[in-house]
Amino acid sequence: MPRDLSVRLGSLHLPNPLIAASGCFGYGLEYEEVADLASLGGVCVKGLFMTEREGHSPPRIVETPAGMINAIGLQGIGVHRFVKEKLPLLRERGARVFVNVCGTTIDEYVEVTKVLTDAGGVAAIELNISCPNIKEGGIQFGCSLVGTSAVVAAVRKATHLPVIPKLTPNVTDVASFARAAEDAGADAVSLVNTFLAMAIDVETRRPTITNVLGGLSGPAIRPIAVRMVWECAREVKIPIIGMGGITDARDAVEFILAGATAVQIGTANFVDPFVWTKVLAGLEDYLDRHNVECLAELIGAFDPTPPKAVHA
Amino acid sequence: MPRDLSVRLGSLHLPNPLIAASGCFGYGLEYEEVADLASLGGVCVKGLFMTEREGHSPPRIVETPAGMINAIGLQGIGVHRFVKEKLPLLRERGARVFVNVCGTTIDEYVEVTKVLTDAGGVAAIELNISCPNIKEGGIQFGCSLVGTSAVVAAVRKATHLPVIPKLTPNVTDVASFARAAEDAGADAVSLVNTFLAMAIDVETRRPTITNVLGGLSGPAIRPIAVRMVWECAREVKIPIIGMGGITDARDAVEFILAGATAVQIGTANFVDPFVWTKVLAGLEDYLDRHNVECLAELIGAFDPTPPKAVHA
Amino acid sequence: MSPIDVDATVIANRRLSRDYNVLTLAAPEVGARTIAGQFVMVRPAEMTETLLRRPFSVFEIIRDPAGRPTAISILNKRAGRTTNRLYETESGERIACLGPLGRPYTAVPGPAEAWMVAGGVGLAPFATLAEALASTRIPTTLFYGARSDRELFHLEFFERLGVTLVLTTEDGSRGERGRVTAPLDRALVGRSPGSIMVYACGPEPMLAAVSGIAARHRQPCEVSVERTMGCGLGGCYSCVIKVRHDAQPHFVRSCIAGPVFDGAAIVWD
Amino acid sequence: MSPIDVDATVIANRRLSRDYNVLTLAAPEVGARTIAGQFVMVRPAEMTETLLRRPFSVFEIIRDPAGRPTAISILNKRAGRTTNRLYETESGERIACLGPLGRPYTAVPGPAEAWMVAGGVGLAPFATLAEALASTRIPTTLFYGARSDRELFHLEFFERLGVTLVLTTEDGSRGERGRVTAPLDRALVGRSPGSIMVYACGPEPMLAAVSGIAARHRQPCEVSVERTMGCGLGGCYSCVIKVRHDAQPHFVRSCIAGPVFDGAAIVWD
Ligand SMILES: Cc1cc2nc3c(=O)[nH]c(=O)nc-3n(C[C@H](O)[C@H](O)[C@H](O)COP(=O)(O)OP(=O)(O)OC[C@H]3O[C@@H](n4cnc5c(N)ncnc54)[C@H](O)[C@@H]3O)c2cc1C
Ligand SMILES: Cc1cc2nc3c(=O)[nH]c(=O)nc-3n(C[C@H](O)[C@H](O)[C@H](O)COP(=O)(O)OP(=O)(O)OC[C@H]3O[C@@H](n4cnc5c(N)ncnc54)[C@H](O)[C@@H]3O)c2cc1C
Ligand SMILES: Cc1cc2nc3c(=O)[nH]c(=O)nc-3n(C[C@H](O)[C@H](O)[C@H](O)COP(=O)(O)O)c2cc1C
Ligand SMILES: Cc1cc2nc3c(=O)[nH]c(=O)nc-3n(C[C@H](O)[C@H](O)[C@H](O)COP(=O)(O)O)c2cc1C
Ligand code: FES
Ligand code: FES
Repeated sequence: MPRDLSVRLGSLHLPNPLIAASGCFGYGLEYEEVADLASLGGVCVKGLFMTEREGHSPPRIVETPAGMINAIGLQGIGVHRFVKEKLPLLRERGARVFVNVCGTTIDEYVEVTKVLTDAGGVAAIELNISCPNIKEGGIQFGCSLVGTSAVVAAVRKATHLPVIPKLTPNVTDVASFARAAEDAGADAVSLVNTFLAMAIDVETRRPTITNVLGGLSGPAIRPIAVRMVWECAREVKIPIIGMGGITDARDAVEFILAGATAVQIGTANFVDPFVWTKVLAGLEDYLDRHNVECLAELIGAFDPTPPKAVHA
Repeated sequence: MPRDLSVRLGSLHLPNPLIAASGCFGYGLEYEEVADLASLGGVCVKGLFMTEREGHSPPRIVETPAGMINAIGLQGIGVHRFVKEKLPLLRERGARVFVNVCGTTIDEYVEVTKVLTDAGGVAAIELNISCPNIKEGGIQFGCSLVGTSAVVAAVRKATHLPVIPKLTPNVTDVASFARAAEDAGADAVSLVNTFLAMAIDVETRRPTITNVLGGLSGPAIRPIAVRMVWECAREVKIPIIGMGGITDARDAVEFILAGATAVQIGTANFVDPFVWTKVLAGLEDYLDRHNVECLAELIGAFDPTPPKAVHA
Repeated sequence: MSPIDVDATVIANRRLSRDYNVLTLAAPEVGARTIAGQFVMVRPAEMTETLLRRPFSVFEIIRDPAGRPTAISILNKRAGRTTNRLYETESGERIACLGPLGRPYTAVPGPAEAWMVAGGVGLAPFATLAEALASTRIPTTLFYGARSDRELFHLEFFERLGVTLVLTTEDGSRGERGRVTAPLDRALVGRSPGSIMVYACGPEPMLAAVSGIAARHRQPCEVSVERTMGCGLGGCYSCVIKVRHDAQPHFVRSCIAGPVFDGAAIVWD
Repeated sequence: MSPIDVDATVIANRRLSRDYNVLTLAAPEVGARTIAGQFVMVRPAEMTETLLRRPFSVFEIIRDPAGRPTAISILNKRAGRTTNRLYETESGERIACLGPLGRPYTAVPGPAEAWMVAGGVGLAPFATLAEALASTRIPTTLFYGARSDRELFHLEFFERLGVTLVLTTEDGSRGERGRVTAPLDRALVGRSPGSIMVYACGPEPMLAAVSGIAARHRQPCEVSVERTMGCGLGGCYSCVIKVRHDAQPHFVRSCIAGPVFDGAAIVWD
């Protein structure tokens, strides 16, 4: 029996809930040869500022147990080159383009959003107010309720496109940030960005990456990310895009049951760039085994009733 | 050449920096047959309230990538039975006893501390203001600067024993809590307690553990824990007890370089109850290889100078 | 006796069915210390995806002609990551094996007979228990239920020890169709109270039923329970089960107070 | 050609020294697509402690008598977790192998000779490059430096292809004592500019030195750099290196713009 994997993110209709996570899929075109960009629910491109950025000096990543720390420093080509060089090709390929918008000031978030709105062909704006790897801007806004509201409200006024602030997990009460975003007019929220972390090379007593601090991602963080998605789902009505350590269909379903309408995959795409077709097949299989027609029925379907202590 | 592994935690002198983490070593005596309790730097026993507690219904743990989630719910025999049944035996064995003190009210923290102080033979009080698994008390205090100061100040007045509040990582700025603890008269701080997390059994759509939410521990959280220890070390002068995912000497050294004076091992003791002798041997070996006489020289010796991009 | 930890080499891996295999581990020291009903905490010695060890009853204690233990085996049933990995394990691989752990079955004085009741993989502790009982020469019966004929293992072993077998299968492919508790209940009818020691291991619903049956017939009953275990040594409090202590029911750690308990004392959920 | 991912069975593991081994992988499709200088991202297929893949140059493309690729090999040097594991790997194990990836060495028109400069494990890309060059029949030399005699590998292979060998060892146990850059520098003296294509692979300090030497002698030079890679496909921006683009130096992704670069364009740190 054919299963319906499609989901609605507010006004957006996605053929399936899988979105490539920002910073883990380049500008999408890098993956043309291994993935059919149109077959993904969406492609969220690397964070963009108004102008080009060089990012941090390497080494920029280090592997940790079931995860990795990165401090890329948002190297990027800037919104203008993106619109000129990448966006047309992404549209040709039939990709639903999510753009991860960065800024060092509220004005910059607004300006970048305007350029993308005027360019046309962008599906949604993901507001990166949660990057732990840059000095000014980003997480500065994401760690303050006032800052979050201000950025979201300003960008909201500047575009008709869906506005999706991306929340940081490095806060005491993430749900309050989801609430602030909803109140400021966000169409959805995405979470989690990476956890601020560090790893020391004990042989040299030096950092393992140049920036010293970086963001932890991968399966290691999944149990915290699932908890945060569940907390947000109980706090707000707008849809949630969940992410953090998703590697297979089971993980994707876990986030969806917790309340996510769509999910993003980042680190797992590094390990296996063919993850997309595998997870899609796994979702079909899950729906078959549980005899569920539409994946959307699973959104928030987690039942907190305690399990049995006995397994058999 | 003989190496000196001893460290000073304020007025406490420990033969080595390895302390069994609370809740991961029972009341210590359970491990008599596999570990020489006197050979550990210290033994921190399971969290204690004034009275006995049943804790949560099982299942209480679930494994996650490079970690585990637990919601034991602080089952325990209460401070009076501990003083009567366990403390004398622990002293006989030569263990340096750290007691993890819990409370649902500030008064309870104070009362439990008084009982332990009067009993004598306790090395230090670790204030558990960070347990994510109980409704009232605990993390309620640990997630508020005011609450943290209040508990620490009250207990400080009630005992001459070293007071070591244990900080939760589930906050935006952990260093500010270390600062609050120092200002309120803490002799040291220990961190991190577990990260609030959850895992869903997607086949049943139910929780994997009865309490739904639990605390994430193990290697998965180490990079975040190391970062937090480093942040606290730069904020306060009092010694820090670092923990979170330590499994071997390399990990222990990483925390010490980040600024920890001593370290606790929890989850790794479940995987290998003989971890203590192995880590001690590994520390000796590290000091030999790096020709360091006293382990104490390594405390905070992390050098943030960026590494080379090239490995070879 | 105090537990030890050995990186045991896998000597053999006999696959008994699509789900069951017997893994023989070169851990003689563990075998020498083990009493029937005790368990080991195991985990693959090399890099692995999983973190915690997993509990397994000691199945066989393999001995040389002189009777000295040369190895132990575990009866493994696929239930998830570690058990699947143990099913695939090749000879020569190394498995970290910590044990023996826990409270064994006890020989209660008095009873004229010993009846073992096994459900599925619950057979595991009874190979060593049957050997121990054989040496005492008290008449022994094994009530053994499985999903089907194909999952009734090791029968010759028990026959050789002179154990009377009562078999049941859920599909009726061998022995009586249905649950093992039915023939047990019938067989206890008319037996004088306290004359039969009942030992049970298997799914908890079965253990609850067996405890109830034994109580009704006023026979002593020891059951081995299965709770998710983090450490196996009393460190984590993850493995608790409700047991009546004087009047009050309390959560006790099944890894050190058990896994074997007086069936009558357990508060089944 | 677009990369593919195969769970390749390990056909052989030849240990060459305490640190080096050659792992032969049943990945003919990858071999068929590979051009000298390209790499693969590998990781053990079964449960493993490490998460990310690791980059390895394609060492040999093994062919049947008809010239059809039957397997590839990688030259592995122990540097940490994955490389240690690959050193221990047994035949029959499966290794996930994604490739070919990256920009290969290019045959620059003009040069009368091709000189390959390898430092240690930097030998890896030159087996396939030497084969490619042999078919073009242009005179080829391999400058090859290692720590000692015991770590100079595969020499007969290159001799069979008619490659001239210039060897150096740090301990002087074979060839000239010292760095491989010394004989290279001397040999280039008096050669007409643009007449020799220099290909280099090895530690970055060596690559920087070779690039400088080639530039001084006005010879074209391509180097293969080694940066920590997260994905190998341009997705993560972890592998960047500073390269001069028009005037401005920029960080470029060495996995897709490289690993082979014009040595003169790189800003060495
Ligand atoms: C004292 C004791 C003795 C045991 N003896 C044996 C034995 O001799 N042979 C044998 O095959 N098994 C035995 N078990 C059960 C065995 O420990 C579990 O099947 C095993 O832990 C599952 O691990 P896994 O990694 O394969 O599954 P996981 O991947 O960890 O989990 C997969 C599924 O298995 C379930 N599971 C987890 N722990 C247990 C558990 N303790 N019991 C049952 N299901 C569980 C999980 O809830 C999950 O649904 C024993 C358990 C205990 C407590
Ligand atoms: C394009 C390319 C081709 C390569 N070809 C080969 C080859 O043919 N044969 C071969 O043996 N190696 C090759 N390498 C190097 C190889 O990828 C690393 O040695 C490997 O990633 C180390 O992984 P590990 O898990 O063993 O070490 P880890 O446990 O990850 O780290 C241990 C140590 O190795 C260092 N390390 C991590 N990544 C690299 C790296 N990229 N280069 C050098 N050291 C590193 C770490 O900084 C750390 O100090 C190549 C690297 C690149 C970028
Ligand atoms: C190398 C790398 C680069 C990233 N760059 C960005 C970025 O530019 N903008 C952003 O919002 N998130 C970025 N992230 C965070 C991811 O989008 C995602 O939120 C996080 O990695 C958790 O998902 P995962 O565990 O599936 O990787 C990056 C993550 C990684 C690993
Ligand atoms: C099963 C379990 C029980 C715990 N119980 C307590 C406790 O009673 N009091 C406390 O302060 N911390 C408790 N902790 C937290 C640990 O002491 C430690 O802070 C945390 O596990 C991180 O260290 P680790 O990664 O080495 O386990 C518990 C942890 C686990 C896994
Ligand atoms: S398994 Fe840890 S206390 Fe029982
Ligand atoms: S390795 Fe990921 S971009 Fe180069």
